[in-house]
Amino acid sequence: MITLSHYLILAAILFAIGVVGIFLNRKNLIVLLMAIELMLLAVNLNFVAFSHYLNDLSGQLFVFFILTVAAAESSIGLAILVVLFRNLSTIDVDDLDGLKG
Amino acid sequence: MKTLYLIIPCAPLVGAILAGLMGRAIGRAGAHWITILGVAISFVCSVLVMQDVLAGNTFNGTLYTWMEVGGLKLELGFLIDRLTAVMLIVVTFVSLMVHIYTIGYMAEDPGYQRFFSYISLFTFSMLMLVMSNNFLQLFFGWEAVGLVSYLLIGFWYTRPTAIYANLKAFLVNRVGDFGFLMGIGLIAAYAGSLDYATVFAKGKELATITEVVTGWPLITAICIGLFIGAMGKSAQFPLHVWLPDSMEGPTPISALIHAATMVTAGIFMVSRMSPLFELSDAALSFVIVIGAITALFMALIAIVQTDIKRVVAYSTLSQLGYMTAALGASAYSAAIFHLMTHAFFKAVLFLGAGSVIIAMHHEQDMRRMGGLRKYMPITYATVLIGAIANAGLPPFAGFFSKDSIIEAVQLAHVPGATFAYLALLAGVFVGGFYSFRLVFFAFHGKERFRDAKHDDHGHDADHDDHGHHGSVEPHESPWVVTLPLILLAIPAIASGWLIGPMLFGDYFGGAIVIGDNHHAVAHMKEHFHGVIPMILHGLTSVPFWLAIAGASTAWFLYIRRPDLPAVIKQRFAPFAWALEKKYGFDDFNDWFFAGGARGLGRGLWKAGDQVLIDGLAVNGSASLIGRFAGVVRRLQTGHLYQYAFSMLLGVFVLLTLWLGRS
Amino acid sequence: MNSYLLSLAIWVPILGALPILALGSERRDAVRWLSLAVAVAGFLVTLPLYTGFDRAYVGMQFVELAPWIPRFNVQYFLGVDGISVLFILLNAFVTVLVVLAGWQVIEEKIAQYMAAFLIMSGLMNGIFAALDAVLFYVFFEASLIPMYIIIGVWGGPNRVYAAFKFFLYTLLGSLLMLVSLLYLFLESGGSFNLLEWHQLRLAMQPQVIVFVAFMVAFAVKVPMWPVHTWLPDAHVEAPTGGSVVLAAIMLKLGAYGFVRFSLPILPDASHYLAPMMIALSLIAVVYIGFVALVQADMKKLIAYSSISHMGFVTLGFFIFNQLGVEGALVQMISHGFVSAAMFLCVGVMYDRMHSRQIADYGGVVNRMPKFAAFFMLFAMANSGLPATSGFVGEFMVILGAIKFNFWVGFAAATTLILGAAYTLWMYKRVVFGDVGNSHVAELEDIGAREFLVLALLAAAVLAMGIYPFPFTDIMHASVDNLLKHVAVSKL
Amino acid sequence: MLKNFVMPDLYPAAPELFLVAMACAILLADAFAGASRRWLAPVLTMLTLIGCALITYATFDGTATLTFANMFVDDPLSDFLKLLLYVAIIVVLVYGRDYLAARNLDKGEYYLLLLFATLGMMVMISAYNFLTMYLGLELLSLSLYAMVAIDRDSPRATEAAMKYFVLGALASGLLLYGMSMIYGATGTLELGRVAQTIHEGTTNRTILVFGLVFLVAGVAFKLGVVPFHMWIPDVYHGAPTAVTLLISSAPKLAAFAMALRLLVSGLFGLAEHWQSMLMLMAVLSIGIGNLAAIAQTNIKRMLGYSAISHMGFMLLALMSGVAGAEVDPMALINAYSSALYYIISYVLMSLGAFGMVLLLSRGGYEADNLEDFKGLNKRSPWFALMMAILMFSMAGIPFFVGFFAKFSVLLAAVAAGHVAVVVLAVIFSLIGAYYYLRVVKLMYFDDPVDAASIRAGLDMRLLISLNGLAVALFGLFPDSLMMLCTATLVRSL
Amino acid sequence: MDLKTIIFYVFAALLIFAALRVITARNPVHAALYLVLAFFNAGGLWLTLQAEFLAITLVMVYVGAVMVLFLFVIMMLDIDIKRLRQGFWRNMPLAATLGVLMVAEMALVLSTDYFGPVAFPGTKMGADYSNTRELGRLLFTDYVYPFELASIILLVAIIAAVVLTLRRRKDVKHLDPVQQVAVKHSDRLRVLQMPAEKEGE
Repeated sequence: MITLSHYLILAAILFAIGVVGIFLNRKNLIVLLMAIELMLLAVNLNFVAFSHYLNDLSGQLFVFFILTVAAAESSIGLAILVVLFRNLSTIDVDDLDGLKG
Repeated sequence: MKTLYLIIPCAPLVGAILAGLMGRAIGRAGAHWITILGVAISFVCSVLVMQDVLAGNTFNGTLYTWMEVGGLKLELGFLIDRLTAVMLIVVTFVSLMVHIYTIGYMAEDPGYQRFFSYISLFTFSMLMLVMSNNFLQLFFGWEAVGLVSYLLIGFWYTRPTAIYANLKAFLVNRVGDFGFLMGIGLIAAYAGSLDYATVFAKGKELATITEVVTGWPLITAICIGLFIGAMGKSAQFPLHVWLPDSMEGPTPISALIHAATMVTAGIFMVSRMSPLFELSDAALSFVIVIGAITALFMALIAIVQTDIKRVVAYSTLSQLGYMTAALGASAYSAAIFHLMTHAFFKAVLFLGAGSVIIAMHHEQDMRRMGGLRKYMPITYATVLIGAIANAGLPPFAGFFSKDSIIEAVQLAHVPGATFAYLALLAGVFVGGFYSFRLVFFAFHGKERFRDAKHDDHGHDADHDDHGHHGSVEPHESPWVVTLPLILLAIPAIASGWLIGPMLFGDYFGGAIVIGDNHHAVAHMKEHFHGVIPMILHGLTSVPFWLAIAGASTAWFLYIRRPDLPAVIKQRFAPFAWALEKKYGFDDFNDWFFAGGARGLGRGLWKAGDQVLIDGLAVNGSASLIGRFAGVVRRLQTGHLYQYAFSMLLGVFVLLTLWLGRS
Repeated sequence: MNSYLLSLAIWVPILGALPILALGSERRDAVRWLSLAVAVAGFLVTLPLYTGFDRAYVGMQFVELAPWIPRFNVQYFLGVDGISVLFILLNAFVTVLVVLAGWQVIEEKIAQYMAAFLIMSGLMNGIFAALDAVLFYVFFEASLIPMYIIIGVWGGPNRVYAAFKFFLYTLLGSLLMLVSLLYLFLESGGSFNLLEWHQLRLAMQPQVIVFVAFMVAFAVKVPMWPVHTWLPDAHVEAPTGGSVVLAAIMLKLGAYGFVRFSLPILPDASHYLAPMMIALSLIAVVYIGFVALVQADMKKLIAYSSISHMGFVTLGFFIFNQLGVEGALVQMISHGFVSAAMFLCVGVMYDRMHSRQIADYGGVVNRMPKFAAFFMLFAMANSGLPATSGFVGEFMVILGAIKFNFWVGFAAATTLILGAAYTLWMYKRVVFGDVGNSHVAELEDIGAREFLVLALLAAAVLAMGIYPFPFTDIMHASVDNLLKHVAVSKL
Repeated sequence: MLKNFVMPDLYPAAPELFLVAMACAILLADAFAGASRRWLAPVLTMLTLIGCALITYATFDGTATLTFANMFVDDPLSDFLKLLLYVAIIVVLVYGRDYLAARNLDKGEYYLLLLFATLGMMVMISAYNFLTMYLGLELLSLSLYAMVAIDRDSPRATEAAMKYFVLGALASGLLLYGMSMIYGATGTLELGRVAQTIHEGTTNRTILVFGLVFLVAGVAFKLGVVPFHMWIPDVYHGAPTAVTLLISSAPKLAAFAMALRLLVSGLFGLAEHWQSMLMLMAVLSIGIGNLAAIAQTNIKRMLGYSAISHMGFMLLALMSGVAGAEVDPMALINAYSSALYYIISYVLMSLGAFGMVLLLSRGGYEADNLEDFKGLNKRSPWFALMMAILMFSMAGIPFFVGFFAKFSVLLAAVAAGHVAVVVLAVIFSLIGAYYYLRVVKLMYFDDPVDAASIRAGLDMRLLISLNGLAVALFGLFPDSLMMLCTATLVRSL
Repeated sequence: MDLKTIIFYVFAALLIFAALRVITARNPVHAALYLVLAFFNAGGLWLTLQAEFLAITLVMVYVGAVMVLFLFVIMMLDIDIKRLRQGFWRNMPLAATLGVLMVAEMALVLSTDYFGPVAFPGTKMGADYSNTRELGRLLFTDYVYPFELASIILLVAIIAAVVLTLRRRKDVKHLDPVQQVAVKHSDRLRVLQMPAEKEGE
């Protein structure tokens, strides 16, 4: 039988994959943005599962807004990425070390 | 009467201030007139006070309250009794003579006004010291005379030796003061007062107390502390080292400060404290031994000295040793008596030596003198008087006082008295020897100044240039120099005749207290029948013959066989070497105390302050923090994944910690 | 009861500094005269504190009380007793001297220079007058700022290091003190009133902890061994005026803190830790005395001598008798005069030769006799000669120490020898002797302004040495009260 | 269909509505105004902010009002913070103008983004629901990401924007995860009801704490405390200084509101947990922030690290709310008002400090190296004095506002019994004093390398002087502001 | 094991696989496509949770718009794939360890009694219940405030994207009539003062 925990653990795994993706990846900024999408997906899954479990729609509405924001966020992220690429001619995460110390 | 007392110290003070601060305005003559006037007023007042005291009046009163703290009332005030009166006379008289003498001696010195200011200031300080009725003021005067002595030894401040000597004098005196202050501190702590009368009244009580922390008998500790002060000021072994060097100062102050007055402050002080010293045999024993050592061993050094002033200086040390020994024998009156006679005859000797020095264009080495007798008859005569008195031959002043001391020491029973007696006896022989050695060496014999080269005068006489460079012929000094010599020579002969009233006539009355078990003076009194019998008796006593022997030896070696001293010196080379090295005290002090202190200071500074505290603790922690900062800074690698990792690690740690808790 | 004298003493110099800053450094003469006017005004307003002081009254006088930060019950609470009143006068007096001393010497940014000193003077008056812990602390720390600037801007070649060392060293101590103040605030049920704190009952352990925290703060400021090493550096690098204020007033803040805070609030801890304090004080006296002996830099030597003299102050406080405590207070005042004078003397020479090395001098007396005379007086005062102010405090503390414990007094009295040794040895090498070199040969004796400054100090030094009664009389009641208070356990 | 629908009360949200309306107007105006009317956008922005301030002030009634289905709260705290926010933004506008103009960055979009960021902060300040909090946060963050990158030809700025963006997104992911957990555990998104549910004790605390950890991480990121601080130095350093000025000031107010709303209004039942988390982060922040700042050569970066340590200090107060088991309301208020006071004074100082950097920079020349401050006293004694005041204040030296901020925070922490932590904090702030002093050292002790005179508009000169003097005056008379903070919190909590 | 369970596990397995591939794929295009797959699976899972509208939105909006945007950007940028491969796995051990640990911890919490064996309450909705309609109703009543905020966020995104990426190409020589008209004579002619050359000596 599938319980809430199943969903939550699935979401947790997904979340962890997203998070790990961010610092695993040393090369490709776009994949970083995708990892963020994965994280948000995990959160959404949580909310939907809870919403269903609690029989309360506010969770689903939250997801609705998260989706909206995530879209806006990725558009800005990609815009910054484009600008960055124009400046540095690379999207290698390793090359992003002009600021440090 | 109180006004009179006030005038005594203040007159010289006013003179000193005027001469010092307005020296340029009042000019050279103005400076000496003002100061001489001041001292003369003091002298006259002192005579008046003496009369008053002889009439049986004493005074003990407060001038003003210096401070009052914690039940301890510190005041400035005067105690005028017979002891004070004697000191007043001696100090003001010698000072007056020296003031006059200085006119001649310092005639061409650019620091003329300054010099007068100093000696007047000294007179003031010394008077405050002797008139004090409490330990605080005593200490004031004590240090003030030290200060002036410091200033005067270094009067010719461009001479390296002079400024070395004055620093040495001050520091050695400070060592003595250290002990002195300990004594005063113990008195303040246990007697709760610094007033003489109060403290003396509590004397018996103090004698029963044991110092809490150290476990010492209190009274002994106090007395030894005070006596250490006296050792510094009165140049007792081993704190004597400063006095010979103090001869770097101009001769008048050698006479005034380093012979007649300041150095006797210690003798005066111990006499003043007789009510306390009498309560401690241990302290008296200490005093007598120190005195005896000084008397003999300093006299020995005098026989190898060639500098005329240094001979006199070592002789002073030796005489001070006699006085100290007398103190140890409870013969305070004898000590004061000797102090007085010594002040006169030693002043004569110093001033006479000064007169010679003027005549020799500031040449002090006796090996370049000789045969001065016919050129400087007055000086010769007075110096001879001084020398005889110094050797202790009757009927000159020195005989009476010195003989009394020797007898008193013989009669004393404190531990060490026997040693002291023998040492003093030996000292008499040596005293006779060096006194006449001086006379013969300088005034008789070959006129060695004629072969002496005067080439080193150019730089030696920067400040006391007499303008007689061409002339080699010595000549008698001007009247301002000879007059004081003559005036001082009179008491150098005659003051001894006062022995009757002063020593045995109960002159000091209550000013000096002698314990019941110390009978020396009382014994002597029984045998005393007047001055003439004493002289006659003296002719048969051991000291007299020893002195004669000493004088004859001097005659033999320096007049009869002038070649012998060199031979003897060669024969007893180690002994002579030790004497010439002054037993090595100076070298030891320079090496151990001066060098040791600097070494210790450098070590503490470098190792403690610079390496340990600053290097390790302060800069060390600073650089440690800097290094940490570098490490922390490197954590910020600039890589996104590392930043994300840090956040994640944060979440992970928080999760782990707090899930474990809930 | 309400008087504005203390407020005036604090704010006249501080507010007076603002127009000086506004004038700017271009108009030098205007700046100088205005600064002098402000400093003199600041001194004049403190005089009624002395004349109007009621010697018989043990409590605080000239009290001013107004809410300042009601949120934390912090009050603008000023007042002086016999212990603190003299320091305000001393501070105002020294400020006048400093303004005079910087008259011509300071050429760069003179407005800022003068303003910094005036502001500092006001702040330090605040420290001595504050009866509210926060007010005290605020003044205590704020006074670091002008001194930091003074050392750093007008200082010597190594000024940056010295300024930082000075600031951070002292800040370290005061921050720990701040924590203790907060603790006491809570313990006292929400009050920063010092007088209420004096009545506060505390157990032994907190007392000891708070004592140690206070001690770090005050010991740094005093400075006590081993947290003294900032002082020689600060002194050497600071301009003359800075050294003067530092030695004359700033060092007193720490010692004052001990009497105002540690002793009355924490009597049991004070007694318990007294052996340690005494030991540290004696180390300061002896150890530092030896260290001073080998200094080649005059200012450093005097700085070390200051540490040594301040050792007497802390020693006096922790032997708990009237002689000791009053002696320490007198020593503080006297040291204010003497060290100020010593640093001014070095300053006089430095202005002419631009060297502080003893070896660069020699035979100064030949060219500067008047100066040499003053210098001699101050050197003697520094080595504690009777009839100078330097003697009074030392004498009292030594007597008190002997009363307390013979060996303590014995160790303390070594300063008689050491103090004379390092001071006079320096004097000998600098002033006496033949003209040392061509630079010395070109020296000119002190001018009228320098003469005035030194003469004022000389008068103070002598007056205090010859007749200290007025100085001690004013503090009796308060010290007596303090000692009675300290004798009662709060456990 | 829409039965039971009641029109929400728009009155409490009047400033927000006004701002949105004006933003749209500016958007249109800017689009059609053309290049010659560049002044239009900044002036309108300024007017908007002033209008917001007036509205906020006018609608202030001292009580808490909920609206928009309890998603929006209007209480004294929100009004107070908003007013401060407007002031901060106005200052940002004035300080940044010359700088942006010199770099051709003063496009209309900049002002729009600034306004939307302001709106985001206002939303956060007034949020009473996880959802609105999140939306406000995103509105702020997205605007800031864009503003950091607005100098799009600068590699440093875009790098900073990218880092900010990725880490910010990661942080909001964490925050959201935490929110989802709390939502799952309590069944509601509304803060008041969350608090109530927790208080009733029917929920599983493990899950709550689990969610709390993520939530705290999200808040900590926004405040910039260790170990969620890594973005701060890089973003402060890389962003155009005018934007750094913004990031370092106003958002701290919003972040404080966020922390207060989420942790105190919502999750007070978990105080024992989040307080100790905050303590850990506070100590780390104070330590690492101060240590790393020592080693900096760039003043923006240095101030970034200093911001980390300051936020650590603020957390010290925030974590000191409860003394022991029994809750003393006055101790709570003390602690939170200290935190609020600290934030306000920090914002004031930070505005001034970055304002000085802006003041010194010219076209084509960023005065962001510490060396650029050399000899400022010779170039301009007045501004050197202002900067010195700011630096001493940041170091926590009296008589400046920074001291009293530290004072009240330490007092709160000691009152809560965290003496050891306080001692640690104090020692690190000693280390911190070093680098502030170094700035003063450069200004006063060193000779200038750059003799150019300081050129800036009169408004900027006046405002920056006012800023410095405010730091001094609030130090001399700290009570009014403290009382205001306390009174605000008393009426809002 | 009923159908729902099987569906869950299938979707879950695919979701995790896709997610892993997103972060491990070396080619960003592949990663993007795997992300699409992940979103599809998530949408499927949401359907099982009776969130039809969200599931549809996810697929349509997200996959349809956002992922296309991603792909568009990837294609637009001239990325050197070879370089991207270097040192790719360096963080792997640490990442894997931490990731596994985190998952373990989270799973430990999330599988406690509270959420664990208890089945879904299994809400039974009426036949006329529409998830979409309910959401819509709430969105425009209770959630009108967030809704407006969301719109502003989108506006910000537009402005940001424009301000960051819109460029007037500089290599195109085009004339701006406004500038031409506004020109002043001082812009056209600049008089230079030249120092007179010295005569040869």
